[in-house]
Amino acid sequence: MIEIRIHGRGGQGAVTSAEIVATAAIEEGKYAQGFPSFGPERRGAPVTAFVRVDDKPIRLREKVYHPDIVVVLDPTLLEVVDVAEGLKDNGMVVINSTQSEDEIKSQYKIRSRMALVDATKIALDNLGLPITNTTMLGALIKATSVVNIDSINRAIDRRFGPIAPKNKMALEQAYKETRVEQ
Amino acid sequence: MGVRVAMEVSIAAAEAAKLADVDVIAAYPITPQTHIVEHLAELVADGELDAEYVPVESEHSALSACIGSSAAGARTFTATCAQGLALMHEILFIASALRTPIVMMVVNRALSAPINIWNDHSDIMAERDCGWIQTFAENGQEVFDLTLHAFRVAEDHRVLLPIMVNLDGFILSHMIEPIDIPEKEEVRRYLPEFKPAMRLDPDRPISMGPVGIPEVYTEAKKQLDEALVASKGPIIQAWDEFGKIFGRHYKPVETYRCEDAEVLLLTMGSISETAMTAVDIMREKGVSVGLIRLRLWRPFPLDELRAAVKGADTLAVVDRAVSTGGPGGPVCSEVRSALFGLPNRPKVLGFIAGLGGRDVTLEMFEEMVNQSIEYAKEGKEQFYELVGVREL
Amino acid sequence: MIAEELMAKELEELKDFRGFKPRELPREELVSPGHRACLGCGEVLAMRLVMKALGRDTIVAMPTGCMEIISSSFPQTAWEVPWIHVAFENAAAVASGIEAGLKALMRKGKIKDRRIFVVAMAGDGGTADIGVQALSGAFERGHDFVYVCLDNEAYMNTGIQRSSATPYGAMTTTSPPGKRSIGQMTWKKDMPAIAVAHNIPYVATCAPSHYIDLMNKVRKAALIKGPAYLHIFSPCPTGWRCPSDMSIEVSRLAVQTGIFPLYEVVNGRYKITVRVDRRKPVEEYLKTQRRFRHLTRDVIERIQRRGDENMVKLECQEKFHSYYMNALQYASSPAQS
Amino acid sequence: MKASEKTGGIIGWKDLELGCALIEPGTSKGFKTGDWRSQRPVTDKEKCIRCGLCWILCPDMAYRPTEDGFFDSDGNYCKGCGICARECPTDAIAMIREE
Repeated sequence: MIEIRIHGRGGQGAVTSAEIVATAAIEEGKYAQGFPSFGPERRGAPVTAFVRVDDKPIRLREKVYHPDIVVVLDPTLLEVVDVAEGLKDNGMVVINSTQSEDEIKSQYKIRSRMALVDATKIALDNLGLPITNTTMLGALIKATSVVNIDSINRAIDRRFGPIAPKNKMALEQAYKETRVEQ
Repeated sequence: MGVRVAMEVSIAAAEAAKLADVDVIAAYPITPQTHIVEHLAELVADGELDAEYVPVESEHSALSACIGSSAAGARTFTATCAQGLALMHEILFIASALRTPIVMMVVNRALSAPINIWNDHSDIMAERDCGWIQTFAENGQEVFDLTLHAFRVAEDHRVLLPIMVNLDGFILSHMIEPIDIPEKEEVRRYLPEFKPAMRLDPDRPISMGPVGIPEVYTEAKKQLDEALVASKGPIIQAWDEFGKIFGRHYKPVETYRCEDAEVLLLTMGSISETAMTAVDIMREKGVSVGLIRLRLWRPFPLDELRAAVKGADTLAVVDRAVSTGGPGGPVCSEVRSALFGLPNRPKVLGFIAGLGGRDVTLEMFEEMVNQSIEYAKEGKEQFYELVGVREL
Repeated sequence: MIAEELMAKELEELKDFRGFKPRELPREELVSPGHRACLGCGEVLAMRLVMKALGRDTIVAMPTGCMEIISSSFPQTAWEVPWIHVAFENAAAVASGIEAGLKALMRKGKIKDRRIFVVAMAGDGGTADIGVQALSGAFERGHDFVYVCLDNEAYMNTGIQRSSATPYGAMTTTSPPGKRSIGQMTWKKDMPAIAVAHNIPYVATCAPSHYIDLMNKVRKAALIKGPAYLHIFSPCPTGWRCPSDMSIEVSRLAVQTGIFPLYEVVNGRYKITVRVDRRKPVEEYLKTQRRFRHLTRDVIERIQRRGDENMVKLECQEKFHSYYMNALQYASSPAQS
Repeated sequence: MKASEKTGGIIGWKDLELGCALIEPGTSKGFKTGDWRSQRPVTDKEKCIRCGLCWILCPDMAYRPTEDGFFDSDGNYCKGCGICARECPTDAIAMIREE
């Protein structure tokens, strides 16, 4: 089972990205859960969302305490949230950032492998808005093989309708530009 | 053949109501129930569901309108939770006494105060004696399935009682999961059109809800109690038939690795899934543990429960609500009284966990089981304890 | 102009209704004798007249109250039409559900498509106090139903306790006159005005003494599509402390003194339906009932003044419509736009 | 046996209709309220103009039209309130004390 935690700010679409990953996984015939950190959402406040993906039915209803993957939609969150909390030893953190791995490791408590991309710029270029959730999905699938790009794109089609193409373009650009630490 | 789709569980509940071709939905928004009725409102607005959507001004009126619509002969659906369910309290008893087969999703949430929108079972436990059939779902598929089952049972002329389908707030309601959505034709085969046994019809005028004088009130209560107890047969039958058509099987009491188990956990709702995984982990460690999941809460599955605990030494009941000032959690108290006098009954230990959104984790189940084994060794049967409460 | 559309709709809905004739009233009783109302009960008489005006194709939702208790004492019912009692505060919500249910079933072809009047009939407590929320909701949602308030001005079923419809100065068991009280200390809640504020198509006041007026209003309320509110003065000899044969006389005096004026409000347009040229002093009304026996001269004068003011207000409201229409015409004329 | 035919609501739970519904309309007619009465109305047919006001204003639905156009009060239901007598426009109705 792969467990993912997504950090964002209210309004950035963290919950939607969890939904899309879960949907894509289910589309691939896997079992998945996608869920928010429950409670009233407030625009701007730090929020988390979770995904579980497995080949067999998932019998777990607790929160995700030890993620395999963490996705950070907004670089400023690194200042306020310990995004690597509970991360598994061989875990991966996918961050929207203009910084380098070394810079991040020297500034924050992140010791695991990282994948980095300037998702804000990509989102602004493609969507005209700094909403990075779909962009960061491109980074996620570059860095991990939790779901494949086709099923993600289909899930985006279903979720976004007319604005799906733009989101898929952002995703694809992020997929290309993401630097994955080896 | 139906399709397997990723879907929020609340949407799955609404889709089930749509496939049931409900005639009237009367509901009031309350977190975390809203997604169900929002989706139904959309379906009605888009013309995908031919129903009257009555956006009432309170839950009290929601259920009152549901009684009116059901009495008029319409297939009727609503959803609520917590304070909303509490506001319906008075009307719940009337809906069952008038024998109006309403289907209601209860998206379980803690009761105030302090105000808390998160999951536990304090809302439903406060309404356990209201004369409704009450089932509990553990995952999204079950929410969908139990909703269809609810219509089938409620409208069965041998039953004619309202039903609550319970699903845990957020933990289930806001979860994206794979849901198998059957074909319309399959649903139609399982769920025939609603044929009311009586209705408000000017051509055959009846009076519903007359004054029950002391000479008749006892008999009226007896009639309702008998009806609720007797509904177990049709409930099980409807599950059996569901299994035949859709391939998913349900029982009033479901067991997991209970064979030869010395210690049994007993749970209701979505934490049962975590508990199953906890049982797997403990079994691997050599602990002789199994799990009993109550799917049917009303009518209480007395015989099934007694059969399920047979041979076990210790039974740890996990409640999701406090019976304040009482002798234990509501489920534990009922289980105890159900087993009272049973020869060689297990020792019953009460645990209360997961109040107001507090997570119930794998570790907590292990703790409860270890604690129970210890208590059993000491020969102790405590009434209850709050798992993880801070004693500072 | 929306006002014109509403008027056209009203004319269409009422085009076949000619009004009831005194000698040709429906003989059929839809509330049966054998009911347990007190002797001389003005409320059950009002209810009987309401049902006569509505006819058989009617479903009644009734909350807890005198009329519920007296008409449905197990194992007998006085009702000749389908009837349901659920609780005290929710008659309007129950009626909403019935209306929605019938609408859905008729639209889906599950029952025959025909006009069935859905009626919620409650007392003043069930309307103006505990039931006002459900009532407001049902009005706002626009259900096609008639809400009848049978106003006997207190909680009579529980033993004459004051409600918000109890008139100023009246003695009840919870508004007793004493050294520091004149009885009910507040003025009667204006429920018809509250109904009008919901912009529903029909609101009217009725009294059993003016039974043709009452029955005509009931019929109109039913024929007009959308929510309608009828506020019916319902004398209670038991609670008002008057002889049992006085119910009609008291009702008549209430109208003649201006205590309870009879009017209707169709799509916002007020019309006084029973004009009283020379109003009698309110004292003539008050002295018929022992619930007012303790009133002093100055309290009676206050009631007189308040009544006079209410009549002035009503007359102004009646005249307001033509002023309003002129203003609308003016506002929508090309010169203004 | 129908619920309404049983007296005083003495009925076993198995005989109750679903939800205690009363499926036969207008059965209160079986309950005679006439014995609440201490005085009864008597109509002087000489004075009566057959206007029917006594009938329409009776809270107990006790008046019945007769074939000759008059109105008779049914002793089974008349509670003796006296509204008919007070409201009669020709004073044709008198209330007489019950023996």
